Amino acid sequence: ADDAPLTVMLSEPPRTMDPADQNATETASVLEPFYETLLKRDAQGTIQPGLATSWRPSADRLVWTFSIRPGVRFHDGAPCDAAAVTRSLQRLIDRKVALAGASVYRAVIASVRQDGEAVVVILARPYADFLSLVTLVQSAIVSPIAVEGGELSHRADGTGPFRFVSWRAGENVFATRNRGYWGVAPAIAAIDWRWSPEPSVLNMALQTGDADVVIPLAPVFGRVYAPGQSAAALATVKRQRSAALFWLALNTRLKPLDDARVRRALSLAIDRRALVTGLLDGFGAPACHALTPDVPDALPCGAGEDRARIDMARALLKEAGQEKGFSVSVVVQEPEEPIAEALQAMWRPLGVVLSIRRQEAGVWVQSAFAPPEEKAREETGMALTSWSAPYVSDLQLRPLYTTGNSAPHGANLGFYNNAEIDRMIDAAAQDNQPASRHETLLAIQSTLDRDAPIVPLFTRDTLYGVRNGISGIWAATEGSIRVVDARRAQAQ
Amino acid sequence: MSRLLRRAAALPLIMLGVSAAVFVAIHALPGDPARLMAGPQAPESTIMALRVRLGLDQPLGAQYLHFLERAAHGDFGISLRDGSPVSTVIVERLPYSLALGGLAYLLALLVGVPGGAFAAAREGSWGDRLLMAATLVGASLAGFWVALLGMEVFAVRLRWLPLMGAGDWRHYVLPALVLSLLPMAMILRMTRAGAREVLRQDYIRTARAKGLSPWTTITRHALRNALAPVVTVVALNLGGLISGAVVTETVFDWPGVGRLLVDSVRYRDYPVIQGVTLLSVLGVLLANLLAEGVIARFDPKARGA
Amino acid sequence: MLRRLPALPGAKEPELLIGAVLCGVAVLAALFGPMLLGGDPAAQDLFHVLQPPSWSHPCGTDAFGRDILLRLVYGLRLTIMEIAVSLVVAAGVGVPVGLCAGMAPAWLDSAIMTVSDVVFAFPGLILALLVVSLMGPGLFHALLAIAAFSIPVYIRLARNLTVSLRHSVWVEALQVLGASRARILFLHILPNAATPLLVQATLSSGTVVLSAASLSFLGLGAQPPLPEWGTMMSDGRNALGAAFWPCLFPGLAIAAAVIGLNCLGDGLRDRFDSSSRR
Amino acid sequence: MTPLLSVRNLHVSYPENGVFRRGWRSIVKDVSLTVGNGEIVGLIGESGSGKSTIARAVAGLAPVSSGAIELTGNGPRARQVQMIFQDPFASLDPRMSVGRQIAEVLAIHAICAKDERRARTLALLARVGLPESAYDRLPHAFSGGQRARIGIARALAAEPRLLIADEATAALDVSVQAQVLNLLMDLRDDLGLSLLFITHDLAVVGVLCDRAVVLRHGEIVEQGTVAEMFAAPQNEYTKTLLEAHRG
Amino acid sequence: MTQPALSLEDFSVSFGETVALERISLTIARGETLALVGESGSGKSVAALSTMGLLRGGRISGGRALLTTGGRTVDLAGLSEKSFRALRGRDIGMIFQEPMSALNPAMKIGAQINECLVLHRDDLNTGEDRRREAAALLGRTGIADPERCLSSYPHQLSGGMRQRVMIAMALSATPALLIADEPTTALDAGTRGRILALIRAMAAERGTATLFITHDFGAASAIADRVAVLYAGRMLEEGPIADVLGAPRHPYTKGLLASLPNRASMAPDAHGRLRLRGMAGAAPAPGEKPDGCVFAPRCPAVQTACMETQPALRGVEVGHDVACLRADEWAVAP
Ligand SMILES: Nc1ncnc2c1ncn2[C@@H]1O[C@H](COP(=O)(O)OP(=O)(O)OP(=O)(O)O)[C@@H](O)[C@H]1O
Ligand SMILES: Nc1ncnc2c1ncn2[C@@H]1O[C@H](COP(=O)(O)OP(=O)(O)OP(=O)(O)O)[C@@H](O)[C@H]1O
Ligand SMILES: [Mg+2]
Ligand SMILES: [Mg+2]
Repeated sequence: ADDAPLTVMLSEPPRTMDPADQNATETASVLEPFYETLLKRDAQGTIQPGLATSWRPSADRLVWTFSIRPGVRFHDGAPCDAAAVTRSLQRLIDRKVALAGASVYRAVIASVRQDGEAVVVILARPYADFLSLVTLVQSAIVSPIAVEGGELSHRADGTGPFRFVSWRAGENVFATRNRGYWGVAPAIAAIDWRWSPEPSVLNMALQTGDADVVIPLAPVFGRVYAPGQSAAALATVKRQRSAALFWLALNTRLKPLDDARVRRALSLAIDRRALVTGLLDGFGAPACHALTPDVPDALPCGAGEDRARIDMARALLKEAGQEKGFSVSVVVQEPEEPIAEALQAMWRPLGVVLSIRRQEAGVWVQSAFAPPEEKAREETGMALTSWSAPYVSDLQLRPLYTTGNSAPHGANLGFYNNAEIDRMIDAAAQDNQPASRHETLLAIQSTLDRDAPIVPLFTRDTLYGVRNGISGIWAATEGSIRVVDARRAQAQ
Repeated sequence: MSRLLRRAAALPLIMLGVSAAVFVAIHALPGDPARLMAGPQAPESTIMALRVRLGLDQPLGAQYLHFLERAAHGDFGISLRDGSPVSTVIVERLPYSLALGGLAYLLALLVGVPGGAFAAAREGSWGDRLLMAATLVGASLAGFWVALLGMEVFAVRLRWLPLMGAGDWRHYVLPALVLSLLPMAMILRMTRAGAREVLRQDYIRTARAKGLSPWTTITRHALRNALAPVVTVVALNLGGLISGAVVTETVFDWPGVGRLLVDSVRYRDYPVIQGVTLLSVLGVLLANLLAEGVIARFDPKARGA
Repeated sequence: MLRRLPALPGAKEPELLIGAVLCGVAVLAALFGPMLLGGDPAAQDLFHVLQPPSWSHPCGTDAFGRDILLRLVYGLRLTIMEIAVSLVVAAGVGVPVGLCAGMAPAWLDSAIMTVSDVVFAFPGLILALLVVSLMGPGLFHALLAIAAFSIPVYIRLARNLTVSLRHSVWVEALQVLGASRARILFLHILPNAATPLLVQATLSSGTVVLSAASLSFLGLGAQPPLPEWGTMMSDGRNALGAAFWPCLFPGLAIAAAVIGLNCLGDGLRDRFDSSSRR
Repeated sequence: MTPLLSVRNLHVSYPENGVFRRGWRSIVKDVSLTVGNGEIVGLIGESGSGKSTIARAVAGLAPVSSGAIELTGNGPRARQVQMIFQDPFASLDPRMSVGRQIAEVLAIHAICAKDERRARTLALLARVGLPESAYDRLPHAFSGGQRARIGIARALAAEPRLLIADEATAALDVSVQAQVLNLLMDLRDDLGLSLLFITHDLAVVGVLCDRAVVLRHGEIVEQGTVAEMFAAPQNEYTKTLLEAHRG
Repeated sequence: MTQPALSLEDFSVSFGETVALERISLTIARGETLALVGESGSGKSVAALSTMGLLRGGRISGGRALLTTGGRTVDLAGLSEKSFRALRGRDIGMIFQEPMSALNPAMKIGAQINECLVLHRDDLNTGEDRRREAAALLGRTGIADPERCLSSYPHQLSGGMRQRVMIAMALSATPALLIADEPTTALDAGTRGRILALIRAMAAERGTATLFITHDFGAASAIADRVAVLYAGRMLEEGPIADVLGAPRHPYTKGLLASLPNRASMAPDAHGRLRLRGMAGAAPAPGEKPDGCVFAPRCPAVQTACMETQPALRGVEVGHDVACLRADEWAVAP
């Protein structure tokens, strides 16, 4: 019956209950049902009204006015009116509060004020993807009472269709249906979030029914649930094209990677299709350029671009005087290590010896975000990682390529420094004209292809398993799971 | 006894020293909690602001003094991750770890000591050989391997036991078994080795001359003198229960301190790491003190001296 | 009179036979295996990953399409080195320190033991991370971390054994004879305390390989593509449920190595003991 | 001439564990005795009277509560005083061959060159009537009397000036005992070895000792030359001892 | 004659290839005490231990050892460990030679004695009874403060006290056969007399047969009815104690008696110093025994024949056997 809680198993526990103070996909999944944003995206990716019923920009697109849905209440009973929304957004951009997930908002939004039943957001500069920003869970509207009490970090309190019941550290997060929800009441009575870092345990949990939904399911298990297999009777595996881009940042200050030809050669030698086939069991797509396919302005992979082009790579290396090859090291976290290992083998024919430093997350941030001198000392040539910033091209470009974001200040881990690129990224972010913006973005991508400060590898689909008989589950492009619309097939 | 009391009295002082060492050591761990929280996209300004918020911008000495000051009032800080007090976080998990670990060690002792005694009594027999082979296998299998296999067989295939999580007694079976495997092998072998040694002593001959059964001879005469190394090793690991069952707890999704530690390390949640480490140190020190008392009971000569 | 036929070698001590055979095979394989088998243990074939065992790949292929058997054979040397290094370091430091603590005056004994307890009480994970930060990553440092973590066990074991032996009449006799503490400790107490120490050492040889594996995720263990058994096994577990072989075969190899080593150790000790006792 | 060993006002107590408190039990009370150069002193007395305790105190093994133990010679105590333990088996390292245990003493005190050690050990073994084959065997494989002889050989290896023999011949049959007693007398006559000889066998005292000290309940009740004491014991207890001996 | 309590017939024991006891035959009747004397290392303890089934590293390689108890006769030579266990302590009691190592160092004396009482004394039901009995037993062996002794650990006792603890344990039951391996070596003359009286009383009152291993001829003549002389694993002489000690027929026995420490019997050596007479040489190491008589190499009256044939044990008088070719000569010329 639908009284039984829906058990959802993730690969890691939530880090906090405060939506603005985190950046993790798993945490976003858990928080999603508790909170609502001004706007939201549906399963097709279309922007829909959320807590805001309508919105309207000023002519210069710097001032945005949102009309707030009337009659909505937080789980604690407080009204979610324009005042509450304003306070929630003001908190988001408050430098003193220093929320971990708020940096982009602080950069874009200058101020927020209440205007009767509406909320007015004033931008510091034009930002084409602003509406996308207010669909992200970081911008969810939180209860002023919970903020006041300082307990938001371990007690969720929003307006969402589910209300927070408990978070037993190490065990589960429990959520029940919010009876006072303004929208369509969810079909399931409760959600039980659990987690396990072991991919094979997730798979087993799906088979035993300990979990109704598991996400992410490792690609190898796709075949376990293939039609005809016995496990197919128990559960179904679904895939969602995802914006999770995996890339390799090259240290542009370290010899011989300071030569763009060398960097390009490395990129050319990579067989991206083999990566997708071998490592992802086909659940992904080769990424050949800076932007991911979910962005309308992305350059697609051209014919043959997803295969290794060793001869071209050799030629380039020769040109750069590196035909004998060289040694270089990459820092990588445990989950992404296999990618590095595959690259290691792909570059061997070039004489490039890749030494892999597999690191635990904490150590990795230390070495990946190290300043140039330190990287030179440690001879850190590359850093391998991924993230997803769906729809927002600016978030896919600015942190990675702009000079101002050079490590340790930001995620430009290879210290790429190109004034032209900086300018073009700014221009694209502020440009509200789709056509000219498209041009700029294409120019950016081809410049980046030439300079190759970063080697894009692939995007990985989100794979998740759902027990048969449960419907309404979907995954968002950024990889989080949406379970509020879930329902169980009625028992026979 | 008085020697032990004296050592117990020195414990607070030792813990003070240890806390300083732990403090320094933990803050020397590579990694930055602020960066980990903010995620890779975050710019430096966010990181700096977070550091200030978390109190990580102060000099280490000041942080330590602050820690001591609060610790004096029983406040061991606030988790960087979710803002709950460290003591609450640990107290929530501790019973789970103690229950699982205690059960595992109980099991290990209940099987290991009699098993070792049996093997020693029947030295060279097939029973002995079988047990010895079993211990070797037990000691050379990775915990996660056995755990995953056990889950696959008993939970997925046979459906006899729950897959994971904590709950009723059935939830304890698999994790406790897995956790007890290595100590069981260790205890069994140590007991056997010790008993074998003792069985050669003349006083065993006396015991047999009295007409005692082999079993009584072993349990009453040999074991006492053979168990000292077992007690030593068990005590050492007992303290480690608090943080030692990381793999088992992770695989079985057991809400114990071991996983808390792993998670805290992953996010560089310094106050929690610190709390767990101090607790673990205290546990080991206490367990060893206890063990020394027990060994002294076994060895009257060492006591009299 | 008819003499009994000479017993088959090893019939009385099957441990010794098994141990010698396993260890012998291992050493031979480590020496000549790579030469005989040829092939490249790092050669990948991403289009044929996780192939089940077959004639061309007797142990199947791993997540990169590499031949598991080949990697196991190449990894043998690493394994041998791992066990040797960590045992030598852990026992080599721990046992002497423990012996000395057992004979030392009470205050020094307490001091040594407290320090050692504290080190041991440090969760292994944190200790290992500290090692990375102090010494940088690498297999050798991983081994040092593992060894550092097991030193206190040897210290305590050796110390307690010493304490229980030092009051025996024969140790007193040695004191009267004017034997130095060092002589008493290393020439007399050590051999008499050897059995439990040996049990500890041989049993932990297996855990060494496994700990090396668990440390590899800290970036401390062997770095890819080194075919280190523990790492192979722990990487292989991620596919358990879809493919058993990448985890099973390294696991079996580790178990066999441990069993061989233990049998050899036990057998040798038995033989030594019984021949000298008769 | 100053005596080789002089024990003055020796007190020895052992801790006694009660349930709540720890008391001390006095075992040896105010014992003073001397052993001169080349002198053989018999220490006799009831079992449990503290003979072994005195011996252990002289050898540096028992906790001396008060009093003085002085040796006139110089050099390490081990070179001057050696002891043969009451329980020979317990005093041998169970895992080292008998020959090596004796040779070890030679090594400790650098008594002879390395390559001579084996020969010298064999000579010592022969002197106490043990065959060469004893060298490589463990203590375990010897009879009680043989073990006693090993203990004697080992003590002699250090070439001490004073030998404390705690019932060294009790486990020996009379013929070996005779050999050992002769050996001890030879050593005394040849090398000037002094001997503190603890025994229950008054016949041995009569044959071997120059003087005798009679101990009872930890106190000396009588001491004097053997001839005088045997002829005319002063103390009641000594009288009963001698009577029991004569049967 | 009734069946003797213990009778060894051609009893042999070997350690691997070396023979420690060679075809020993002797009998002990109910209530009788046999003293076993002989060179140290001659196999006395081996004989005792193999009769108890407690030999380590060796095995009974021939002969029989018949024990009669409660009208039943069993051959100890082929007995299973299980049947042996039923006999030990209750039917055969043993006092071990080395009292320090024979007591469990980690157990209080009281507990160690209590074990025997629990096993073999059905008349004592409560712990209190047993404790009282244990104290009484210790008191009878002459220990001054039995209560303190009961709550001590072995290392806190003197050698003589430990030996008496062993004796008390052996005397706690009423065995048909008591084996006492040098039970009085660590005892002063007074205490020794007391112990001998105890053993004698037990033999007289309860008909216990006693195998009394000793070096002490004084003790032997005080307690034993008969004596057997062992040398290098062979029996050389056996007979009533008065006969053997009064008129020894074997040169070895004679030599032993002459070795007794006694100022009067001392003789000057080569340097003119007074020495005990004793016997020159040493017993042959096991495995290096000569072909003929084992004592021949040390025998002052050796003849060529002695080196060739091994003399058998033969009766020279009623109940007095000697294994010497020239036994008859010694009867006339001592
Ligand atoms: N476990 C053994 N292995 C080999 N030889 C042994 C063993 N035990 C005893 N022996 C040998 O057997 C012989 C007889 O030993 P046993 O202990 O019976 O002598 P004993 O007559 O009791 O001497 P003592 O009067 O000195 O106690 C000795 O030569 C001894 O070396
Ligand atoms: N470690 C100890 N702790 C307590 N009491 C002890 C200890 N050692 C000896 N004693 C006690 O000291 C007393 C004297 O013992 P000691 O061994 O000196 O006697 P002894 O004269 O050698 O007797 P024996 O002739 O029986 O060997 C005994 O009553 C014994 O119980
Ligand atoms: Mg004594
Ligand atoms: Mg004997």
